[in-house]
Amino acid sequence: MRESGSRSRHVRAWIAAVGLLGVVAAIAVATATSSASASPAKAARATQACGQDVSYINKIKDPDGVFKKLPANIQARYGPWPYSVRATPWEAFKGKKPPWKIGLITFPVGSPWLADLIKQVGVEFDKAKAKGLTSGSLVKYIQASYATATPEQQAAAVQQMVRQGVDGILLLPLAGPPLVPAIDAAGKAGVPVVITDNVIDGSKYVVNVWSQNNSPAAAGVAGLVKKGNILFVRGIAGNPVEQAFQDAAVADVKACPGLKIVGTVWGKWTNATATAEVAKWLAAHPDVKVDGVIQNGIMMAGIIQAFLQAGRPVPPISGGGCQGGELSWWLAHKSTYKSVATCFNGFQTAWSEFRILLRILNGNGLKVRDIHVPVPVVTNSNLSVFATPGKPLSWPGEPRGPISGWAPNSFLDGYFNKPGNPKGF
Amino acid sequence: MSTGAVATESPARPASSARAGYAVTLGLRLLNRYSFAFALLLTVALLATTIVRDPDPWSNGFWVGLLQNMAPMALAAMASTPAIISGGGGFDLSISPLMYFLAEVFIVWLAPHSLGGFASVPIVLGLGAAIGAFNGLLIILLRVPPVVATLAVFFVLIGVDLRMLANPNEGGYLSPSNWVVHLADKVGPIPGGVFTLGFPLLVWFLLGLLPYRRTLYAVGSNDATAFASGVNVALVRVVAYSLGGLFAGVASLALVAISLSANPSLSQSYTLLAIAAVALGGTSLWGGRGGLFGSLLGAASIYLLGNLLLTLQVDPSYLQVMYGGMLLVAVVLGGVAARARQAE
Amino acid sequence: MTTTDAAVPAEAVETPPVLVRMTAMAKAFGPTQAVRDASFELRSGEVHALVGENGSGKSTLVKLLSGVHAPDAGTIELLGLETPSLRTPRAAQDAGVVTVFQEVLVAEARSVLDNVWLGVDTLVRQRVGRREKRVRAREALAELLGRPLDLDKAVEELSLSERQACCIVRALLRDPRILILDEATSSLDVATRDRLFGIVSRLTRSGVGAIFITHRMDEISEIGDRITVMRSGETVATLARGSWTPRELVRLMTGSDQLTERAREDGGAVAERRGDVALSARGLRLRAGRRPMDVEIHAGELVGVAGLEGHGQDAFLDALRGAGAVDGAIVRHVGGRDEPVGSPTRAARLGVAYVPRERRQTLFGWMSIRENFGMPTLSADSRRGWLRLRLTRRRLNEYVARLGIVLGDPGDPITTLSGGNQQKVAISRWLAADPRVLLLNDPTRGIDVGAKRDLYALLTELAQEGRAVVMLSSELDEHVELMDRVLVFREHELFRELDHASLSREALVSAFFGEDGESG
Amino acid sequence: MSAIPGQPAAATGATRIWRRLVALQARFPILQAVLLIAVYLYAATSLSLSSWHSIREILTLAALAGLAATGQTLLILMGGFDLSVSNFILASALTVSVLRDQWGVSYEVAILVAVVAGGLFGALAGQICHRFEIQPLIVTLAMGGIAIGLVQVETGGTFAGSSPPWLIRLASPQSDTFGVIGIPPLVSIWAVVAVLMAVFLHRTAAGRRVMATGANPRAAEYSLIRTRRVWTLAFAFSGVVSALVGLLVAGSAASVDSTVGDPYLFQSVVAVIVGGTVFGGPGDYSRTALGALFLTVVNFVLVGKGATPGDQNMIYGVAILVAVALYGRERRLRDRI
Repeated sequence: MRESGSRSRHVRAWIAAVGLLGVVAAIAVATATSSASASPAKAARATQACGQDVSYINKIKDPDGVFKKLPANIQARYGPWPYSVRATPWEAFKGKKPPWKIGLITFPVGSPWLADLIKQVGVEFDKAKAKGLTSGSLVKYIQASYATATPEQQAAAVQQMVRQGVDGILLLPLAGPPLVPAIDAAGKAGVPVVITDNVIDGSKYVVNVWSQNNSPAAAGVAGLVKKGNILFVRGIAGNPVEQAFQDAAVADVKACPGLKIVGTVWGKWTNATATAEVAKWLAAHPDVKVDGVIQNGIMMAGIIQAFLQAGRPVPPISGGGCQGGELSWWLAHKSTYKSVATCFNGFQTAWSEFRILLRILNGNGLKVRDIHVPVPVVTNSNLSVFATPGKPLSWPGEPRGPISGWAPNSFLDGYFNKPGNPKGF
Repeated sequence: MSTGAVATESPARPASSARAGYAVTLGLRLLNRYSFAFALLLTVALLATTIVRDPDPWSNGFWVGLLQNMAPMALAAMASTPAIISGGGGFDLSISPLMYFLAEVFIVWLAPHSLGGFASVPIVLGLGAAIGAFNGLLIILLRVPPVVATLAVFFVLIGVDLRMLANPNEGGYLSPSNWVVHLADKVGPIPGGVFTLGFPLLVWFLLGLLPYRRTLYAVGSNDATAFASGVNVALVRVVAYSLGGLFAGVASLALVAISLSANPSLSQSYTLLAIAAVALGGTSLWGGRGGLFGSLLGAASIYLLGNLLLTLQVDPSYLQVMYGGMLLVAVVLGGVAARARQAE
Repeated sequence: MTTTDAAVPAEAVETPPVLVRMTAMAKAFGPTQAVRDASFELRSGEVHALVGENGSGKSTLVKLLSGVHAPDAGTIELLGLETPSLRTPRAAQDAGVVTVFQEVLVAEARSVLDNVWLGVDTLVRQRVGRREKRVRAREALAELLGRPLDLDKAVEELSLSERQACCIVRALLRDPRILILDEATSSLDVATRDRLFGIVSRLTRSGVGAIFITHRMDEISEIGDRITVMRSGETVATLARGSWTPRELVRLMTGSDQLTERAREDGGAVAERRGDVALSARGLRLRAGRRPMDVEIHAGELVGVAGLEGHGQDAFLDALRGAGAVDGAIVRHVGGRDEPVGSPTRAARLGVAYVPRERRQTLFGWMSIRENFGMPTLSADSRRGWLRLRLTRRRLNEYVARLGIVLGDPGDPITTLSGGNQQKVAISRWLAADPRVLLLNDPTRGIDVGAKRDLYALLTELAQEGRAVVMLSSELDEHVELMDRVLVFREHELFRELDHASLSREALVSAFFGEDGESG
Repeated sequence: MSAIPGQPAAATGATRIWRRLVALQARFPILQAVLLIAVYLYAATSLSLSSWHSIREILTLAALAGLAATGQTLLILMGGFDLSVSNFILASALTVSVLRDQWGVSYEVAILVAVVAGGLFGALAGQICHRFEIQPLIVTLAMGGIAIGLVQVETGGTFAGSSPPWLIRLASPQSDTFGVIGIPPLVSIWAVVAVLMAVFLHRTAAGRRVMATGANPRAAEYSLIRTRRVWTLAFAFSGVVSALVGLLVAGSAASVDSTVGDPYLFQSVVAVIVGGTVFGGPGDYSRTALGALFLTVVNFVLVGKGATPGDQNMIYGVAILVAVALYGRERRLRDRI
């Protein structure tokens, strides 16, 4: 019961208003502080031709002068690499005597790519063990669920593994920056941490192995479309890697004067969300013709789904980080559908990552901290090599390809003073 | 929810017939006296196992790492505690986003404007306390369930976090030379975690010297009584929420210390963990019972369990089940203890 | 009746200064006008009793004085000067007005010490030192309880009377100028109560004024210097010590000495109404170690349940409805068969209905009148889970007519009704279940005289229909005027059973105080 | 909820009118309706969201949100709360996609497993909450964690699967109910559920018991309502619904990954709150439906306008604030003495 209910209600109304104002103010302030997209994109625009992927090569930050020392053919691999290329303490690393204890840390498994990667690392580990390169069993820390996963837990895992006497760690960061201190600490303790699916620019001891795998696809689609409306489908807001992808993609689009960016939605790097958000956008813009979609990675199938749902023709969609389902669909519509994708699978990643780690541990002398792995570009012409025929669009499979198809030994040799894998592994 | 036993006779207390029964009643007594007993038991057990399994547990690094890594979660839990103790369904869902907000304030605003020094401490903590107080006022004045009010703030803060750092590659980082890093390492010989984790405990202890803390518990235990006895219940509650904000400030520092970066996309990552830790720590969500120390232990046991599973290489899939199980056991024990109390 | 030597000393008699003067106070809670025109005066050094039926506005009046509620109208003078209405209990306490409320208000989880000193300190400053707190708390508790009480024990581990003692001590420790005791003795044992009176009279001798609310005539006569009587929100009279009789008080409280419309039935009428045993209690104990009782309730009779507050009447009704007797059996006799009443559900199935006292425990706040009415008879009104609203509606209309329930639209929230009408709905919804035995817990509590009349008429009617009605009442006249026989409880035992013939106010009162039968 | 009347007797004209409005609003979600229409009109004009095609999309997504909040509505009406919705949704989505393949069982079996499990977990949660008087927040949180954990253990950590075509078709906004009725299946389902809920709450004894339990647990006990049973069944219901919604979510997501449940963690609550259902009642599923519809339309507008996730979150928060500002119902302290 309430005496003078009306008064209290007035009060409440007021409070609501005040709260609202506060929020608005917050938005204003926040907006004021939020800045536009990254600079490299702008810088790169001048020299870039439509359909050609953005290239930062002549802008690459090279404070240690290591990049210049790399052979030209290797330098050439760094086209869309947006970060700096640094020297690494592991060049001087004398290596340890095998067998080594290996650790694997990953964020929660949400995609077949990661599932396959984990599987393959296990396989490689056992093969190496047979050769007496590794000992014990693979030390794993795979986070349970996104609801309770934090990068701090991964940092703790790194430290824990170092304490347990692990010699080298493969790491898939939930988020890059928070892991810097842990990785550097591990490095100081002589434990190399090789990361992928993310780039940690702030760390001295980290080893970045990364594919700027979206921008070639973006550029390809831009070139394919040339003139018309482009819809951007971005990943998770506030994620550094996402931003890097986006910057490159924007640069690629800007390179084509005929292209117009008509909208941006956020698909959170999941097909489900991508479908929903694109569907919303399409519903809101029934009369806007979308000639091409550029997505931030692993959302192609979801976007196709949205267009099919909307009963609209499916435009070229950049297939950065392609997945099996969309490839099969594409294959099925090969005659009518054109697009550009970049594809590699978890097995390949694991295969190369593992070898890189072994080489470091063996003291082969890594030349640079940052390894950029260019990814095979998939077009209608070579589609059949990667696609598995006869699968549904939502099939959670992976692109096909030889296990060494991502970063073969020959590729790796370029990065090490002493080529070859230990014990001819 | 206290649809209590009007017609149904209150459930039987543990059968104190056998010796086992006696042990049970004894345990419940203990749990009534010290609500954190279960969490303490758990922590000790887990810590012991960890120490046994660890190559050299007495090295400084062990403790530094332990404290620094569990600090954010533990602090998030501690930050959620005062509001819960203040009763009336008191609850603050917005702690986690608040932590990340303050971390961003530190990195995006203060550090660049040469306020990254110790000057940042009062600013961050003050801002946290202010926002906490705002939550409190919202709840008192709107007279709405705290869960709902703070859920709204939760969303707003997440939004602000994302807005503040529209481009995470620009200005999202803190130079490793900043003093904060010591909080994640060592200050002289002492692990930095001691300071971050110690601060709320200290504040809590000091509050114990003032009448405030006793009054807070009284309010949480029975607000009508407190009001009738001349306590300014509204004020007590608002202060409780702003305490939460204050501790969230400390949490944000601990977070920055570990990560040296602002990660708006992770704004809600500590929400559920904090709730779990608090409940595990024996703090009753009905208010008036429990305390900061319990939440610390709760967080500790969650962290240690995760760590141990890694050391013992248990399939991580079991982690969830264990967390959930632990939580259920804790709250059910709490419930049973409460029943035993009423039966007395 | 007994009066202790706690009489008021001479010097306090010739008109001492006025501590409180409340004039033309009014306070409404929605449609119910709790206090409409109340004026009240408290002098220094007096114990001023405030009496009236339940719901006559006593509690609300003192809540206005102690800052719990803000008055809608009227002025309060404290110590001769007009005060802006006391906004919070804190404000009142700072002004020297300290109240022990009707509810036993304690912070269950906190220690005795914390409880008795709760609210004295500010949030940052200790107004009383720790050691001093312990000492004074220990003394005060010892003086009141006549034995020491562990200050560090959590209050939830104390007995009810100990808890109430804590509430009283909380008030005493504040050194009040004006002490208000609102039914503060309800759950105290007699000895403690006497010690309390001792303390109160000591305080009054030192110039404190006390307002004392109670239902017990004996207490009034024991320490009341003046009495103000309230009826349905108004103060109707203020009498000085000795210038009143219980009879007159009752008249003032109720506004009439004829409660029931009809002249009281004669024994004969009662006899023929009375049928065979409908419900019986065998070897029933309300508390461990008390004398067991055997009670038989006959069809078609009106049985009163009486006694001083908190002497086991409620426990008795609870036992009858199958909720927790210490031991003994309750048996329902249906068509020659004996059915044990195990649980409330069972009881209901056997046609035993119970109407609780607190309306807070009977009504569903936001739900409509019709929904509230239909609640206990859900299963009766539904076929295979489907509600047949027509049934409910029809029955509601029937009872609205029969009980003269005043309502706008049956779809309105129950909270739009006045207390009396709410109570009517609460009772009639049980009648809808066509119970053979109806247990009522003080149903006329806090409802106006008109509504009472209707209820009495209804109850007699029910009895004539051959239903057994067992009714707990805290009002003497209801028993005298209405009941066929009255069970008087004392210390959780059935102390005496007064049959139709021997039923009189005096007999009741004397029975309340355990005096042997005829005298008084 | 208090049992004693609500408004002061005397009042000036202005406040009386205000109170009239409030009272009216308390009965019907007028405000929400008005807001909904306003926002939609804006959307229709400035974003051309008016085509039947767009409406299908809106309704379908609203249906998902609304259906996901069905159990939550019942629980909040009953004074409960469910934090396990999202996890149950994910768990059942995985059961029908990933686990079904693993076990190699028919869809019927998989669905049955999911639904039964959901019911059991829910019932257990309800039991624990009521028996030990623990806040549902914690218990459901734990239950959700356990449910996911078990699925995870079973799948060996892999969280990726594809939904069967028939589910995808079922959840698609462009397919018609039974291929004939020109309404998306999800929307038809939603409509049916809404009707059923209305009937349940207002026309069945069980519904009454739920509401009574929320309105006044003690009085409910006195009215011979077994509140523990009510709690158990209500939570079981919520679990079952979440499991079923999990199927639809799997359908609309086409491919299932570990995040499909996330949006519903708080969305289910928000829809109820914005709709204007209060803890312990009063409230109604129709309100929740309205709330879901409102939030969805707002969401369409935001996405259509290219609002960043940041803005979307802030608007969400504000929406809740405004809603609760109008529905504050907690009793004042001074009234509990």
